[in-house]
Order: sequence, then structure tokens, then C-alpha cells
Amino acid sequence: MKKAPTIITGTVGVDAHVIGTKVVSRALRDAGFNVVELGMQVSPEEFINVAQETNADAILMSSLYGMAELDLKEFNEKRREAGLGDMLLYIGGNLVIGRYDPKEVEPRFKKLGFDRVYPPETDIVAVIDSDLKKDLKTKGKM
Amino acid sequence: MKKAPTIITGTVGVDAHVIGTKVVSRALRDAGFNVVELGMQVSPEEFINVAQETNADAILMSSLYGMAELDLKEFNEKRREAGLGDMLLYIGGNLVIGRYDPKEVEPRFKKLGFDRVYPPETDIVAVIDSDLKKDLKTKGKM
Amino acid sequence: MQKLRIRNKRINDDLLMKKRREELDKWPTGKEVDFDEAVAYQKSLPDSKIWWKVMVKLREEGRMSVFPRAGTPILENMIELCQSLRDSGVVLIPVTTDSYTRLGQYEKVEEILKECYKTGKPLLNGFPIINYGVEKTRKLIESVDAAFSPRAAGGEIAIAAGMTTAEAGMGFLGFGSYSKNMTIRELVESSQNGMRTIGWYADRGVILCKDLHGWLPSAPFPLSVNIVCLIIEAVTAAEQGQKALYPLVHCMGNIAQDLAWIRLAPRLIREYLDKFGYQDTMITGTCPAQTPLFPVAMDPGGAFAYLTYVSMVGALSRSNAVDLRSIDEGAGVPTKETHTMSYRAAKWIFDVVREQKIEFDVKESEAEEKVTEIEVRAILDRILELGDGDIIDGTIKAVESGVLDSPWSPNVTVKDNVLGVRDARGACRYLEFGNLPIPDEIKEFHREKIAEREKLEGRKADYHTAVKDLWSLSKGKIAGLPPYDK
Amino acid sequence: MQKLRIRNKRINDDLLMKKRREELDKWPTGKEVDFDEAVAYQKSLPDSKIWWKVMVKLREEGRMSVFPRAGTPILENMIELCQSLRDSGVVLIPVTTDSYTRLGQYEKVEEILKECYKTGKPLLNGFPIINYGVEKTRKLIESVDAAFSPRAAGGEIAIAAGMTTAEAGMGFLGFGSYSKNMTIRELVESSQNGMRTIGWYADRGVILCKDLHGWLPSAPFPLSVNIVCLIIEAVTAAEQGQKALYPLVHCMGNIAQDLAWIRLAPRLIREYLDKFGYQDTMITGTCPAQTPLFPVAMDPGGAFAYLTYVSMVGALSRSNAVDLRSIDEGAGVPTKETHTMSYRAAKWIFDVVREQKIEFDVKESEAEEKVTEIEVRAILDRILELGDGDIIDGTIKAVESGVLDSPWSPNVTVKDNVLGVRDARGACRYLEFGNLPIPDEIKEFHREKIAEREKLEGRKADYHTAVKDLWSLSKGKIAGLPPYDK
Ligand code: B12
Ligand code: B12
Repeated sequence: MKKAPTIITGTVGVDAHVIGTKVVSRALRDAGFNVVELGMQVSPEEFINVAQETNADAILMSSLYGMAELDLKEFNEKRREAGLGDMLLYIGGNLVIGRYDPKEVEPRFKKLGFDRVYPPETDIVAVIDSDLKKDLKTKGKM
Repeated sequence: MKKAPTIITGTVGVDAHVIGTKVVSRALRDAGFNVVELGMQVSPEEFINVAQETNADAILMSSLYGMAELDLKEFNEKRREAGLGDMLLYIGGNLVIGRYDPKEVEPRFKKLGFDRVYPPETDIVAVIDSDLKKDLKTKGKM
Repeated sequence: MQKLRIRNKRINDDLLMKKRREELDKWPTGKEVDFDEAVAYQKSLPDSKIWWKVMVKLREEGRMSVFPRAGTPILENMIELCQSLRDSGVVLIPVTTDSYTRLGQYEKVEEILKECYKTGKPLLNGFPIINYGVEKTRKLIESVDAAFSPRAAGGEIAIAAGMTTAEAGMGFLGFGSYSKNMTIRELVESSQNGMRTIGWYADRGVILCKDLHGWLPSAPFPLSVNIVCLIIEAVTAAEQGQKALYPLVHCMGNIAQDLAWIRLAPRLIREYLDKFGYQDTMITGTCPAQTPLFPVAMDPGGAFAYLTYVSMVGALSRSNAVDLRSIDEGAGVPTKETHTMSYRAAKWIFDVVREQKIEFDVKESEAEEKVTEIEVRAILDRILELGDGDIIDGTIKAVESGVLDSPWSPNVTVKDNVLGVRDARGACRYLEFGNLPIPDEIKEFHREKIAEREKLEGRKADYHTAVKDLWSLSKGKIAGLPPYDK
Repeated sequence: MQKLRIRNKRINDDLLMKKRREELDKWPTGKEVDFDEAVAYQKSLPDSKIWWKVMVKLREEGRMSVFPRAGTPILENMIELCQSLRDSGVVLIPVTTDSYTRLGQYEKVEEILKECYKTGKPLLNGFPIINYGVEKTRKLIESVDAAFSPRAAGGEIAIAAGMTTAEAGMGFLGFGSYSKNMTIRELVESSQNGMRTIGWYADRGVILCKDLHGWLPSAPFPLSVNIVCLIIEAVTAAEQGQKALYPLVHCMGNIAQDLAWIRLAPRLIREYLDKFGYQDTMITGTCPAQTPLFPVAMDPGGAFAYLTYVSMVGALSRSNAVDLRSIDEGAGVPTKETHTMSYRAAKWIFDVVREQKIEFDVKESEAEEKVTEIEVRAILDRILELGDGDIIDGTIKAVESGVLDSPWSPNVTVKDNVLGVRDARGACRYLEFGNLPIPDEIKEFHREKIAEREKLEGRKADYHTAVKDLWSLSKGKIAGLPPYDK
């Protein structure tokens, strides 16, 4: 068996919501992943630096406070510059301000570099079992 | 001073709602009108017959149960035939089935011969003081 | 006074069968009813479709269901509507019939129904059971796992189709709220002749359940008259063979009164059922009902608050059903979406509050219960006195003399000499007693309570107060305080 | 044990004035603040804009107001929003600031604000008070006849603009819910240095009011830790000159507990204010708050039920304010329309229920009050012991040793060794006590209650139970019964 994949978690920007990313982190650990839990208010740069240091296979980023797009403006460029173009990128939470239609918002975040974009109150255990394992396998990381 | 105008009230068709037309009738009486109160479930024919008999100046018709248009299909023709083309005609209540935009419904009832069409829960005292007295004066009935 | 009894011309069996057929022959679909097959079909139904069993199960398990009102003319839409009700937790599903069906105008219905299918629009204000007939109505019932109740019309087609409630007894609703010229004598006639049908089914092991409405208060009006009528409905229904029934208790928005009445109504109904010898007729629960005018169309917030208020009263009183309307009640016949949104709100309250099994006392509630009980007994005693022990004779005389009376009736044969208003805390009081035999000290109590409000408002209570009170709950203003900052 | 006291380095007046100016100089709008003019402006405000007076008036007249959360970046929209709140009966209006403002990133805010005006879109999640400055913010406040409260950031610009609440004391909210690395020592430092400002205004006759949050429970978790922190916040705020305050009481959805806590919190706060010598600090009311997760975006019915539930608890407990969120809370920052619809629902409940002046008892509520009181006193006693009578020293040591602890904290310096779950009736119990000094017999009580639920569910309570319980109220399922028909 391969080494367990390494996943980074945290809420981006100055978002102080932490409960969701705590639940996500624990669910990942319970599922056997190697989790680097950065907690709340993680700058895009910190995500990139830690990903390089830990040779991470994926980031499961959270954003609840509605300002993720503002926080992530230059993120994709920087992570490509950092040679992390192949790393899996997920984001979930309340991604914009106000009630929104996830279908409209998804392409905007895909443009920002995310492989998958999740609506509010997504069941993380289901995501791990379906999407995450599949995607990691496709990339040969699992 | 002229004789008090005569007004007919009642709910049309097989509509059993009576409270509204009772309140309307009493308000008209309190305002000094001569009221012929037909109560609930008054057929279009009965309205016309009583209007002829009493030489009425107006009908304030109610319909709550949503099927007024079905009840009133031939009403306008018949009242013209009966020589009541000049009589003032108002209707109020919940005029169609379901939540509706009164602005859309008004022209449909105007076509059916009504001079004025009122949305649900209209304040009858205000209507008497403004519309009714004005319209009756215009017609020289007051 | 003679022994308590119910005058009843029990119709003989041959005549009963003939009358049933006659009724069914009024429209071609009646032919679809085969009496024995109907019994067999009823007996094949799962417990989850049998109204009285569903109610008893809810009570035993400490659960609740909304009992809404819903009907739309196109069958496919009706199925969808009922399924969505079920999905939002409703297991007691009504089939509200349209107004033309209620008056037997089947030809007209047929015409409009065609128009409905042609235009795809719901031109009738309900689901016309008779015109659909047994087979099509069964399709509705078989597609949703819940118990069904025809509302106001449906006759034996509804029963044969698998609905599991049916009316018997003297229905004050039809007399007091739906008819213009029917006399109380005619009500007795009509209800005694046709209604053995329920007994016929019961004899064959099919128990159809019934909700008691009593004489609708129609406005903020003390519930004593209504409860008297609940009792009359109960014993006359039991006499005709009804084995399962439950009262709707009209909630007027004053918590102390609402809770008092929810306790009092089933207690007194039980007592009188027993007194009249119907120990085997069961009361399957209590169903608080959302009664006064609903918040206006433009105020969905108020409408939600109103329906959750009644849900809360239902949950606190540990009722097993709550008669609720949707947030669109003030606007018109609701859509599927407003129905389900509304009852999900109710279900939230049920699940959160009911399961806490809260034990609590509301101080004034006991006093309110006592007052209403004295009133109910006073009216009932007078009725039995007038009837010399016969509750039906007594009721006839009582209505004719205004000993039994209710305001805002469309029925021109009713006295309508009574009126109610709210007091300073929103409780319903008699403003005009008419000929109701309320004891003097209780009358004094009502007057004192009204005086408190008069003092607060600085004006005498009169007819205009009563009219204003039609909307007081709907506007979220049960009386009391002047507006903020005034 | 030494005499009860609060260690405080009271800052001298020159330094205070210097620090205030320094704070204001962080952004150009700070220049708009003239301290004396600010005092004069505050003194010119009508009573209806003065938070503490509005609350006291509500209490005296037996009324209630929603205290919502609302903020949108474009001034004109914010005015419209606040006006519509006022129209739906809200007289306590918040100005929720955006997250960047809270962290002092004014330059960034300025940029985004321009973008907001260019696109017409609300790109910030609140109203940036600092960037708007005194004059523009006054425009907001002068256009709506209500009292205003800056949420979390606004500093003296908010005060100069005519808002009438302000923070002082050790804010556990900032420490426990908003910060990642701040130590409890740093919290003490920061809250003791700057906060004499409130006292400075009080000395000049301007009383700014404050809501106490305590350490947010964040999840179904017994309220004892929170109430301890309410007390700490109250006495430290009073020490800094706060003359008017009131507790938010976090309602978890169990009626017996919610009512118990609503009684207990202000009672104990008063007791400790008095004990520490702050008899002249008034408690202006009690504000039950809607705390656990909100019903999901797709369930407006549940959201309405949740908010009317809390409104009902507020009305039954005769509170004068209720901290409510809109039905869109689970979805995102609400629109004007959802705000007003939501608070009209609350107002309906307030007006209908509050004015009934219901007197009632909930049986288990007394027991819950006693349990929580014992817990609060046990923790507080230990704190004062650790601090040798000094509540600040004690608090520092208590947090560092987990004697004061709360779950789900973002703050890495917090122990986070405690956890709560609901019992079979939805009441909150300690699953993990960590180092909280809860007496043994009370621990046993919690374990027994949890055991009842474990029996009902057939599984041991653990971390996963606690996670599930994050959503239990939101889903209208506080525990208890398995789904219908299962
Ligand atoms: C009480 C009531 C009943 C009682 C009526 C008792 C009685 N005999 O009067 C009972 C229980 C019998 C009943 C039965 C039914 N009802 Co009903 N009922 C109501 C209810 C709750 C209140 C109506 C009322 O009395 N309002 C009070 C009076 C004072 O107000 P008003 O009539 O609107 O009149 C005022 C103004 O509109 C105005 N006004 C009235 N007429 C006129 C005329 C003019 C010219 C002017 C200027 C002003 C004016 O002045 C009045 C005073 O301000 C409403 C819902 C609601 N609004 O809360 C449903 C409602 C009217 N009923 C409805 C329906 C469908 C029915 C039923 C078919 C079935 C059912 N759902 O139960 C049956 C119909 C029976 C029949 N054949 O008609 C629907 C109508 C739906 C629609 N139009 O889309 C409503 C809206 C409920 C709903 N959402 O489903 N109902
Ligand atoms: C608790 C809470 C707070 C607490 C946070 C405490 C803390 N430190 O964590 C406090 C009070 C501090 C707070 C503050 C604020 N909040 Co807040 N808060 C909430 C609340 C009530 C619950 C959030 C929560 O904890 N959910 C529980 C967790 C378990 O769920 P979750 O985070 O959604 O995560 C789950 C899933 O989404 C998924 N998931 C999460 N991340 C990811 C990532 C991936 C890749 C995947 C696959 C899945 C996944 O898995 C988790 C488990 O199932 C929500 C409203 C609501 N939902 O009820 C508002 C809410 C998130 N807050 C909001 C806002 C605006 C704020 C404030 C700006 C101001 C305010 N309104 O009070 C500040 C922001 C401060 C800041 N700088 O960030 C808004 C966001 C609005 C928007 N996006 O339009 C919300 C929606 C409320 C609202 N309607 O206004 N808040």
C-alpha cells in the first residue's frame, strides 16, 4: 500500500469560521489521510508554502464569510509559479455574499483553479468517499 | 337632500362566505345608504331581478371562493338586457383561485362589466368614502 | 327530567340500501361503487391509510401530524401535491372538494374539469371526488402512503376509493356556516336519514373516523357554544354508528384559553358519550385548529408566525394533530410549494417541542377552563331541559329560541344575537349574550374583562370593536398596548 | 481568600487621549472626530436613539424588539435596509461591519468599496464604519428613528456618529471565536489598556450600552461556561466605566434549559456586579439569542420555525429584546426582504404572546436552573481561588489550565478539551468535562442524562454524536424519536 496522501485544510483569507474545517480535518484523519490542519485565517501564500513544504496532494479549502473571490484573486497564478499546478484543489462553504445558486458560482471558482467547488453544508464524509478518493486515484496519488 | 341611494350587496354564485358582505352591508347602512342585503350565494339572475325591483343605484358584489369568473360569464349581457347598463357595479374579495396580482385580474373583471374591482381585504369604509360617493355623484345619484 | 336520550328514526335496512343507491345514481360514477367490494377494499388497506389508526399511533408514539386543507382539480397535480405533503411529514391528508361538488352541481363540474385539462389551469377550488369516481380516486390514494379524508363531499365514492373518514351526526358546520335557509329541523332530518351508512360499514368491521367541528365561532368568540355543539355532534354521530371521532378545537390566540379548551373539549365529549351510553366510541385525539382570520396576503412573516403559534400550542398540549392552513391562506388556494414550506415549519415545531415532553402550568388556564365548563354545562343543561332529556328535541328548541346561537352566520334562520370581542389580554369574551343561558356571575366576569380593555383603549366596546377583532390576530395585535412611541 | 477585586492598570488621562488619537489616525476619517463635539452630539440625541433608554422603555412598557444583525456596504442600501428593519418593528438596529474592517485592513476596504459603488454589488460582508467616517455614518443614523449599535468594529467613529453602544471589558467573543493566536494574557492587556474611553464618555454623562456575549458555546454545550464569562465580562466592563449592559443568553432549543438560563444569567450577573461594588451599573434587559446552526438554505419553513421558537421563548420569558437572525442565515447575508419578512414573524409572536402576560411554570426548568447555577458557582469559585480573589488573575490561570474551556475554538491557545451533546429531550449535557471543576454529583447527572439518549439510540455518545448535534436543531430533530414508520 502507498503512503497515505497528504491533505491541507483551512479557511482562507481573514475568515474566522473554524468549525467546518475542524470537522473536515477530523473526517479526513478518520478516513486515513495525513492531514495538515491550518485552521482559520490562512493566507493564500501560507497555503502555497505549506503545500510545498509538505509535498501535499490536495488542499481542501473552506470559506464561509462570502469574500473568497477577493481573497483568491492571485492564488492560481502563484500556485502555478510554485510548481503546484498538479495538486488537487477543492473549496467549500458559503462562497459568495448572500443566497446563491451554486451552479452559477462553480465556474467562477473553477477559473480560479479549483477542481471541485462545493455548496454550503456539503456532507464531507460523502465527498471523501466519492470525489476525493476517485480524484486522487486518477492522479495516481492513492 | 336627495333620497339615499339604494345599494345591493351579496356574494355571487355558490360562494358561502358571508362575513365580508355582512361587514360591507353594515358599513353602507352606517354611511346612510339604503341597503338591500342579499347575503351569500346569490345567483347573477337574483342580483339582476332585485336590482330591477328596487331600482338600485349600485351593486357591491363579493366573491371569496375564487370562482367568480365562472359565475359571472353571462352576467353583463343579462344586466344590459335588463336595462341596468347604467347601474354602478363593484366587486371585491378573493377573485380568482390562488395568490394573484390584482393588476392582472382587474381588466378581466372590467370586461365582465364591473366599474371597480377590489383586491382581497380591501377597507370598505375607505372605499365608501372615496370611490363610491364620488362615482354616485358623477352619475347624479347622490 | 327524563333519561338522557337521542330521538332517532333509525332507518330500516332496505330503505337504507335504496337511499344509498339513489344518492350514487346522481352521477354516472356512482355505478363504480359495489358495496361489498368497497368493504373488502377498505379491509385490505394498510394501517397507514386508516385514519383512526394513524391518529392512535401518533398519540401512542408521542408524535404529531399537520392536518391541512388541500385540493386541486387536475388528478396528476393532486397526486403531486399530496405526495409533497407526505414528504413534509403530513400523514393526515385531506381531499378538499370544490364548491360546486359540495352543492351537487356535477354537470357544471364536468364541464369545468374538461376546461382545466384543456388549459392546464386549476379552475375549480378543490378536487371533485364524485366526478372522478372510484377508480381514479383510488389512483390518488394508492400513490401516497398516508390516510385520506374527503372534505365536505365525496359520499360513498370517497369511502369506496379508500378514504377512511366519513361524516355522521348533526353537522353544525353545514348548518351554521354553509347554508342560507336550512332550518335546524331540516338539519336533524337530513342528518338522521342518510347517515346510517357509517354504521353499516362499522357493522362490517370498517371503522371510519370523523372530525367534529361544532358550530364555527367564525370570529373571536368564547368557545362554549362550539363545545356544546361538539358534544351534540359526538353523541348524534355515535348514535348513528360512528366508532371513532375527535374534536377540532378552535384556537383563538390566547394561550390560557387555547390550552384550557384543548383540555376541556375532549374531556366533556367523553363524559357525554359515556352518559349517553356510547362507551365504545373512541376519541382518537385532539386537533387544535387555526381559526380566526389569517394574516393578509402581503405578510408571509405574520402567516408563518401564526401557524407556528398554533403548532406550538398543539405541541405544548401534546395533541396528535393540528389543523393548519398554509401561509397563503389569506391570499388564495395555496400552491404545492407554499403548502410544503408551511408544514415543514410546523413539523420543526412539533419535532423540537413535542419531544421535549414539557410539563408545565399556565396559571390562568385553569380559571379559563372552569369558566368555559360552567358555560358549556349551563347551555347543555338548558338544552336537555328544553328537550325533556332528548338532546335532539332540545337542540331544535335551543336554536329556535337562541339558547344556542353564534355570530356571523350566513343562515337567515339563526338568531345571530350574540357577539364576541377580545379583552385586554386577547382572551375571547361575550360582548352580547343574546339568549344564551350563561349564569349571571359568569356574565359579570365577561363584562369585567371587557371593561379592562375599554379602560386601556379609552372607548366602549361595541360592534365596531368586534369587527376590528376579526383581524386582531391576523395583524398580530390581540389588543392591549397602543403602538410603540404613541 | 482575599477580597474580591479586579486587577486593573487604570491608564492616565493624558495617555488615554493620546491613544485615542493614535487609534483614530489609522485612517483619514479619524480626523472627523472631535471629542467634545462627539459628546455634545451624543447629548443631543433623542431618547429613541439611545440604546439603554430604548431597552429600559421596552421593558417598562412590556414590549420587545428584535436585535438582528445587518450590514451591507453601499450607504444608500444600508439606509434603506435599516429603514425597512424599523418598519418591521425593530428599534435596536445593528451595523454589522465587514470582516476586513474588523481586522483593520482599511486600505483594502477602500478599494473594494469603490468597486461596490462601480458595480452596484455588495462585495463586502458588512458596512465599513471606519472608511465611511463620522459624517456619512451620521447620515445613516439620522435617517432612521432607532438606536444603533456598531458590531465588532467602529471605534470612536461609531460613537461620534451617534451609535449608542460600545464595548469594554474582556471580550471572550474576540478571544474565543475570532482569534487564532491571541493568548488570554493578551486579551487582558488589550482590553485593559484601551477601554477607558467608555468611562471617559460616562464621566461626561454619555452612557454607552453593551451586550455581553460570553464565550460563544458554538454548539449544543451547557451554558455554564458561557455564563461564567458573562459575569467576567460584566464586572470587567463595569470596572472600566460601563454603566449599562445586558446579557445575550444563548438559547439551545430545550425550553426548560432556555428559560432557566434566561432567568439565571441576569440574576448572577447582578449578584457579582454588586459583590464587586458596581451597584451603579445597570442591567438594561435580557436578550435570548438564536445560537446553534440555522436551518439549511433550502428549508425556509424550518428557518421560520426556528426564529419563531426563539421569539416565543423571548416572549414567554418577558425579555425586552431577542437576538435573531433572518431565515436566510444558513444561506448567506440576507436581503432587505428576507430581513423584514423574518422580523415581522418575530413581531407577530412578540405582540401576540408577550402582551398576554402569561404566568406559567415549566417543571424541569427549576432543576435545570439549579444545575447550571451550581456549575457556574463552582467554576467561578475556582477562578477566584486561582486568582486569590482577583478575577482577572484567576481567569488567566483558569483558561491556561482549562478550568475555563469551550469547544470548537479557532484559538490554538485554548485547551478545547470539552464537548457537549444533547440528551434524549434535547437538553445540552457535558460529554467531556475536560478540566472544568464541575462537582462529581453534577457530572453524574450529565452522564445519566446522556445514558438515556444512548439507550434510545442504541449507541454510545461520542465525538460523532457531537458533530451530528451541530445540526440537530437546524434539522428540527433535537434527539429522541426515530423517524416515523421506522
Ligand atoms: C371564514 C372562511 C370560511 C368559512 C366561511 C364562513 C361563512 N359562512 O362566511 C367557511 C369555513 C365556511 C369557508 C368555506 C370555504 N372556503 Co373559506 N375562508 C374563510 C377565511 C378564513 C376568511 C374569510 C372571511 O370571513 N374574511 C373576513 C371578511 C370580513 O373579509 P372579506 O370577506 O375579505 O371582506 C372584506 C373585504 O374584502 C371587503 N369586501 C368584501 N367584499 C367586497 C366587495 C366590494 C365591492 C368591496 C369594495 C369590498 C369588499 O370588505 C370586507 C371588510 O373589510 C378565508 C381566508 C382568510 N382570508 O383568512 C378563507 C377563503 C376565502 N376560503 C377559501 C375556500 C377555497 C373555501 C372553500 C372552497 C373550501 C375551503 N378551503 O375550506 C369553502 C367554500 C365554501 C363555499 N361554497 O363557498 C379560499 C378562497 C381561495 C381562493 N379564492 O383562491 C380562502 C381564501 C382560503 C384559502 N386560501 O384557501 N371559508
Ligand atoms: C458559527 C458562525 C460564526 C461564528 C464562528 C465561530 C468560529 N470561529 O468558527 C462567529 C460568531 C465568530 C461568526 C462570525 C462571522 N460570521 Co458567521 N456564521 C456562523 C454560522 C452560524 C455557522 C457556521 C458553522 O460553524 N457551521 C458549521 C460547520 C460544521 O459547517 P460548515 O462550515 O458549513 O462546514 C461543513 C460543510 O460546509 C463542509 N465543508 C466546509 N468546508 C469545506 C471544504 C470542502 C473542500 C468541502 C468538500 C466541504 C467543506 O463540511 C463541513 C461539515 O459538514 C453561519 C450560519 C449558519 N450556517 O448557520 C454564519 C455565517 C457563515 N457567518 C457569516 C458572516 C457574514 C459572519 C461575519 C462576517 C459577521 C456576522 N454576520 O456575524 C463574521 C465573520 C468573521 C470573520 N472574520 O470571518 C455569514 C456568511 C455570509 C455569506 N457568505 O454570505 C453566515 C452564512 C451567516 C449569515 N447568513 O450572515 N460566525
